Amino acid sequence: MVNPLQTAILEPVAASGLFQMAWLMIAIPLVSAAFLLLVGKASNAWGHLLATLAPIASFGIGLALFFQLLGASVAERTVEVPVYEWIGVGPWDVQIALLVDQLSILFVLLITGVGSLIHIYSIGYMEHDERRRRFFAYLNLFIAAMLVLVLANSYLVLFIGWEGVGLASYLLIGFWQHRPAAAAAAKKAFVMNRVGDIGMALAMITMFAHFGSVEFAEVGKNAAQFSPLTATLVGLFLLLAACGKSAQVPLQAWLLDAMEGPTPVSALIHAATMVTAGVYLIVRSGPIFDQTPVASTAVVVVGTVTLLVGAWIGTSKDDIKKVLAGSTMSQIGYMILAAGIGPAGYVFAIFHLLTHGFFKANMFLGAGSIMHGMDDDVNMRNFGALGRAMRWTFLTFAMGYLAIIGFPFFAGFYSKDHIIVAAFEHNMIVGICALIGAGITAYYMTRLMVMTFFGRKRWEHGVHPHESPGVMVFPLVVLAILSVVAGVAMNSWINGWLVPAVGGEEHTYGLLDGFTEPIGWLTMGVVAIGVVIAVSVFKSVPKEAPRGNFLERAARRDVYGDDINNAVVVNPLMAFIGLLTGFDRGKVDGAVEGIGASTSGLGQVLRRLQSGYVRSYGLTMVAGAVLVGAVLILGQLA
Amino acid sequence: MSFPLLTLLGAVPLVGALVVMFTPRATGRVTGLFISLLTTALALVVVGLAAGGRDLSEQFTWIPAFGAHWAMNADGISLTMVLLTVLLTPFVLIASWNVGHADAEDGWGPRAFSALVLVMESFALFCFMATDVLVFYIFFEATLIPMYFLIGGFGEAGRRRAAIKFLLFGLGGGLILLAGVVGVYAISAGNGQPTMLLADLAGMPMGTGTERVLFVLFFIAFALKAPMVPFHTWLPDAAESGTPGTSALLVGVLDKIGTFGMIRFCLELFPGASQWAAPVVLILALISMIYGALAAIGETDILRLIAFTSVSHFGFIVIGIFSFTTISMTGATFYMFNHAFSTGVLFLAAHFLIQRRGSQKIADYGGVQKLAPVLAGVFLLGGLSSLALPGMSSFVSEFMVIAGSFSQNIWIGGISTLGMVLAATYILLMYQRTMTGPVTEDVEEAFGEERSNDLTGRERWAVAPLLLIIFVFGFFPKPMLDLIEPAVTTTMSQVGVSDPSLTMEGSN
Amino acid sequence: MNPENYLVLAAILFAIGTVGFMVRRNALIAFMSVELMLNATNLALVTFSRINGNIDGQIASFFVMIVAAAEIVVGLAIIVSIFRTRRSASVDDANLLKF
Amino acid sequence: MIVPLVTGTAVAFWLLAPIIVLAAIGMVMARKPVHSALGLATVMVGLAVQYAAQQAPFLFAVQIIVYTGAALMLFLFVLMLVGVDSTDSLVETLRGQRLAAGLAAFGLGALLVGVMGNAIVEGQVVGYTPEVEGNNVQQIAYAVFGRWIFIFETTAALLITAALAAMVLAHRERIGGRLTQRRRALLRMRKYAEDGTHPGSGATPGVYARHNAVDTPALLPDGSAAESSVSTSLAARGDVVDAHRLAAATKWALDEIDGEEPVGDERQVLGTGPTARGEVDTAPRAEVGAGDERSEATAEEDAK
Repeated sequence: MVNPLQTAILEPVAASGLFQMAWLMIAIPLVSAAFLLLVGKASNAWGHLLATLAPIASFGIGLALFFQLLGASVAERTVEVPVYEWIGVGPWDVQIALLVDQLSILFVLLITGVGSLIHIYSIGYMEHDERRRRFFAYLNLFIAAMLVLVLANSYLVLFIGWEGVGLASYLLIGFWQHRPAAAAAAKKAFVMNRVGDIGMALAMITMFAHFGSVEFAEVGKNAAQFSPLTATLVGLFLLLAACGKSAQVPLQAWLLDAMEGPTPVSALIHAATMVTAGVYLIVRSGPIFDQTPVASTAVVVVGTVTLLVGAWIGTSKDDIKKVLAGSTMSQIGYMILAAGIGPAGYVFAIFHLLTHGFFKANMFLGAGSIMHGMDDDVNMRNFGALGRAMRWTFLTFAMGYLAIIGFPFFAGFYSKDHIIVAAFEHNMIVGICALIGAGITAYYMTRLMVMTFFGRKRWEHGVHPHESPGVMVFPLVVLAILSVVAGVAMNSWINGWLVPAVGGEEHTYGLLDGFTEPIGWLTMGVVAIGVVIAVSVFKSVPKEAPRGNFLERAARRDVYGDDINNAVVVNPLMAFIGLLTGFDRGKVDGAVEGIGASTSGLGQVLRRLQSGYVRSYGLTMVAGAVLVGAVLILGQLA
Repeated sequence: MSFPLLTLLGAVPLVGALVVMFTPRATGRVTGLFISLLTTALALVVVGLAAGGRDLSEQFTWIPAFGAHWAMNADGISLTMVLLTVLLTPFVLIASWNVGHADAEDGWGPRAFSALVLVMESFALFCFMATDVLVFYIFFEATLIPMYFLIGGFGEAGRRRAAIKFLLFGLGGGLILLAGVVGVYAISAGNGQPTMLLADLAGMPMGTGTERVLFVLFFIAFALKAPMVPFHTWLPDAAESGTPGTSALLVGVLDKIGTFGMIRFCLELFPGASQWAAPVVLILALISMIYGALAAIGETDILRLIAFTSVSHFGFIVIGIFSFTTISMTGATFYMFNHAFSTGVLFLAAHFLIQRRGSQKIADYGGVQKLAPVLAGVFLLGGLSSLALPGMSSFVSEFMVIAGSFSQNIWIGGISTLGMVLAATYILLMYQRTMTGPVTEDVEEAFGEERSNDLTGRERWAVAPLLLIIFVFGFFPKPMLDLIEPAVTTTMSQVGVSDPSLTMEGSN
Repeated sequence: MNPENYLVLAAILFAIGTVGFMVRRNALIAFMSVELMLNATNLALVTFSRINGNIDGQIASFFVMIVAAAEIVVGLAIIVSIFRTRRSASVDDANLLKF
Repeated sequence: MIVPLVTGTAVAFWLLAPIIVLAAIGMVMARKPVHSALGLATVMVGLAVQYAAQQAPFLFAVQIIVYTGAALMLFLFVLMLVGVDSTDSLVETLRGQRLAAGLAAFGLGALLVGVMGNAIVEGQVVGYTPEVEGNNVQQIAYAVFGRWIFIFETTAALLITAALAAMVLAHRERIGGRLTQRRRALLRMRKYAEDGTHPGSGATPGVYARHNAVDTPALLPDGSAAESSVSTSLAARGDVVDAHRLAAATKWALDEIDGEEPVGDERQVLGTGPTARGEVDTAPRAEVGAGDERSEATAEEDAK
């Protein structure tokens, strides 16, 4: 069912004025990261302050660019900023250039905005960590890489940011490297991202083979010339890349392990920005996905499955960060689902992405401040009644909670609602799954709230939670406000803003749409049911996790994601490698050594000819003479 | 044919080696380093001139009977090789400052090490610049001698055996190459005046049968030198028991003669046969790439692991060469250039690591990152450049090789992307096992607080420039690519292949 | 009288000489067998000289005799000196120069 | 009836060829080296005759005089030195040597016959074209001192070196000084002083014995035979008379004197019983002390 809505392709406008300085946004955090890493110990005292200034500066430039774009007419809103020529070999002419348009500027604001808040938060959170400078350097490196990713004008430059972000997440997940679990999680994250990157590489080289260029503009223009098979292949490759980076079903195992990293990292990378890169990629490759209904349905399927798996995991995890990670996976499932629907869904995907960035970052930082107060304990079974102990954290966390379950007028309500509506229009089953997902989300989020903030005190002895310092609470408050206001602010405006860039048809959405459509009521009903069930079930929370039914046990094992990966890929590969090393040492080397050994063996045998007896030498001589004579004669006769 | 600048460039390290041998023991290393830096400077001048369009080719008749000339020329590809040799050697010398027993009476001290390295550098330079088959062959064999002594003279227990194994493999290759050279002479003699000059031989008409046989001979000799899978077992052994500095040079410079030979001799002398053999070679290279990577993952010895990564990288290079597209061949040449530095950094970092702890086994390490963060950082950067992280030079070349080979043959290009994941696995697995995790007690006393021996100034100066080169050419590969591309296009035209037309003419 | 007979005789004598050298362990007998071989060659030389009507064959045979004489002198001297040191003239006893 | 034209050479050849071959085989197969030497001599003489038959009289002479006469005699000299009596056992020690040697020799012979066979086409004989008038010797002289003078001179040098070599090889440095008569006496007395060996010369054969033939050992005062009195080669050959019989009489008398019961019956002791060599002494019984019985026994025994 090819979507009638046509993806708009705008001719990029040459950069002028402030836009020419757009690359500064990337340069500032990159230079500050390099500076902090190279300068070393000298900058320990003030290093983190410099590091916090970098994203704020980029945020300022981003804001300025945003306002300029707001002022510009629709036609001039896609601005290309050439930087320098990267690879000019043969048919290729790959330029390092930035593309600032409606979509990328929103991302820039999200990244730098939430990034700055998290930097401020980290000042407090990483107070007593002796390698704080290195942490902030890695955060800046991440911001720079993410900006390269969203501001790239071609897939190759996007790929630089793509892998840069992977590297930054590897460094940050494995920040506390002395903990083997963290190191293993970091390696797992990087390798699984790399598996996704194969998809990216394959997509790019196909484009190079077909168009000789990978710029979004070029690919968008010539996407129609793809044969259906190639288009589907490229679509699937891009989906694989998105799954790798956004932790969707086939490659989702790394996200839950990534919680080993410090909480600000989880907030920034594994909630707000990096994991949404997959959605950005699919939205950016709109023209390609238009050509291939097969790939689009694949995206929808992946989105829906992840949506349910994430929610399922969230229901019975006791570690607060793991619950939030599960919920992130589920929310991104929603975005991928929306992106898969086609041009109609792109806007809602981005809208949900932005609101999710705010309230998920808010909740992760909240979790961080709870851990801060509870001596880094993440097990919700040891929380309870924290509402009173940590007033501010509780309030901001509640805002996030209300936003994510889709409480009316909160951010989540608007963005998720549209997605569910679009899902129903796209396909009934998908719609129902989205609905069930919303219900389960409400269930596990309420479970989290109840276990953490309400009920009896189940604190370990000697733990007395206290409110986090101001530098940590301030970002929480800002994010809380955003998760409330963002929905209302962007609901009507975002469609008009994004459609020229990503396609879909103009449509103005009222603030009260949720109440006018039947699906809106349906969603609110399902959410209410979820909340009621959660509140009733978790009135009293036992200290030890009960054995639970089959579903809970599966959820605790991450829906056996790791076990499947190990069984299907990791173990057979390691066994084969063991075999191969044995083969290499034994056979190949054996063959070489064998030649050596056999020559010396031959030498041993021939040695015996020197028997010492004159008579045997005489015999050999005569025999030799006879042979030579015979050969000569035969030679003559032949 | 003005002043023989190229011969001078090759001769300087050779004469330098003699000078080093006669300087007093203490200052031997310093003079050695000075001479290598002098060569670097001279090489940069040569590159500047050649880039500026000056014709530096030289030709003096040497043995009229064979038609052998002492012919040197520096086109894009050979200049890249010259650059990589002269840039890598000084830093390997700095890194292996105290290799060999300092007060050794039997001459295996650091002075002998520097002299041998300079001799090896000189032979390699001659090899890269020779445009005469016989001269190339002579130096192809000559490089074995200093490398044999370098592996055999310095290093761990099994070095004698490894040196002999290396020598036998080298000589085996040399023998096969000699058969090829004789074949070439026979053909050129058949076609009138016998000549060994590459220029004359290039267009030489020869029966497809003979051309194929000669191609196979040349290819096997070069496949032995740049280890491809069936013939690779000498490299891990040599790397395991030779000093890491030697292995860096062995893999960085010497093995490049193999792949360089493929471009310069296999392709240019036998164009028909190269195209005929291309599919088989590509499959062999693919197997070599994946085999090397898998073997690296399964390896327990650091140096052997790095050696196997090079086997995998050589697989990539050969895929690039035999995909016959401008992008893949330029990518392959640039790959040879970057591989020297990325594996060089890895080997030198491993050298510093092993020098402190004393053991080469991965299992003997753990948590080094906590006690020697700079060493761990350098090791990580070396590893990342080896797994071709974008922003580093090896990504540009690896991506060009994959894209180039994909446009020629979808399956080869497709499967070679697997290399990216395998590379990530073996590098990060090694890094995780050695650097991260809790600090084991014997790592504690090797890198302990009281001795706090993170990288010393000298060691940082040995590695920093290499990393700088990796990053600079990662972000600005243009100068190198412009140097390589014209030479590649001439080679392509000689081989008579052209880029596959884009299925859809996208205007870019 | 067909000269070929002489050649056949020479060949037979030569063959017997080689057998003698290879089979007998006594140095003197072996030495005598060598002499026998030389005589066989002399016979062949003379026969060929007569066939080709050229005197050189006989001269060659003459020179062979001279050389044989010199050889016998030296050979016997060696055998005597070996006998004196080892008390045995067997060829097989002197077998130290081996693998 | 046509009498086949039988020339002298044919007769010489067909008569001597088998003898030569048999002699050669005899030389190889003989157990005693002397017999081989004789075999070789026969072969050489036979060949000399063939040379004569082939119009090479000079070579005939040289072969007989120089080669057989001198060179072969050298062999006999060395044989004598090396031990003429040593018989070699023909048992083959090297495994498979005999068979292989036979095969190789047969192959060689066949090869030579085959090669020489097609070297000569139907054996036509070309007469000599003498460069200078005169018989065979003049021509050889002309050639040797004409064309081949250089080689002739080199052989001269060769022969001198060979002679020199033989001397050098066989020469033995004299270690101690020349043994003068005075020193020999002094040494004899010293030996007697040290280990009591008898300074005087040992008894010569037949001393105090009943017979003075070379093969009769001397009798020592206590009646036992002195081994050293008979030549070792005779002893090696086993031709030594048994001293026991000779000493029986003395022993019988001594027992008589000592009053002991003499051993053996009177008849045997006095030489009328069976001789020591086990055959009945048929000689008529004679009075004790008749020397002629003794001589009969020995003559008898010598004949054997």
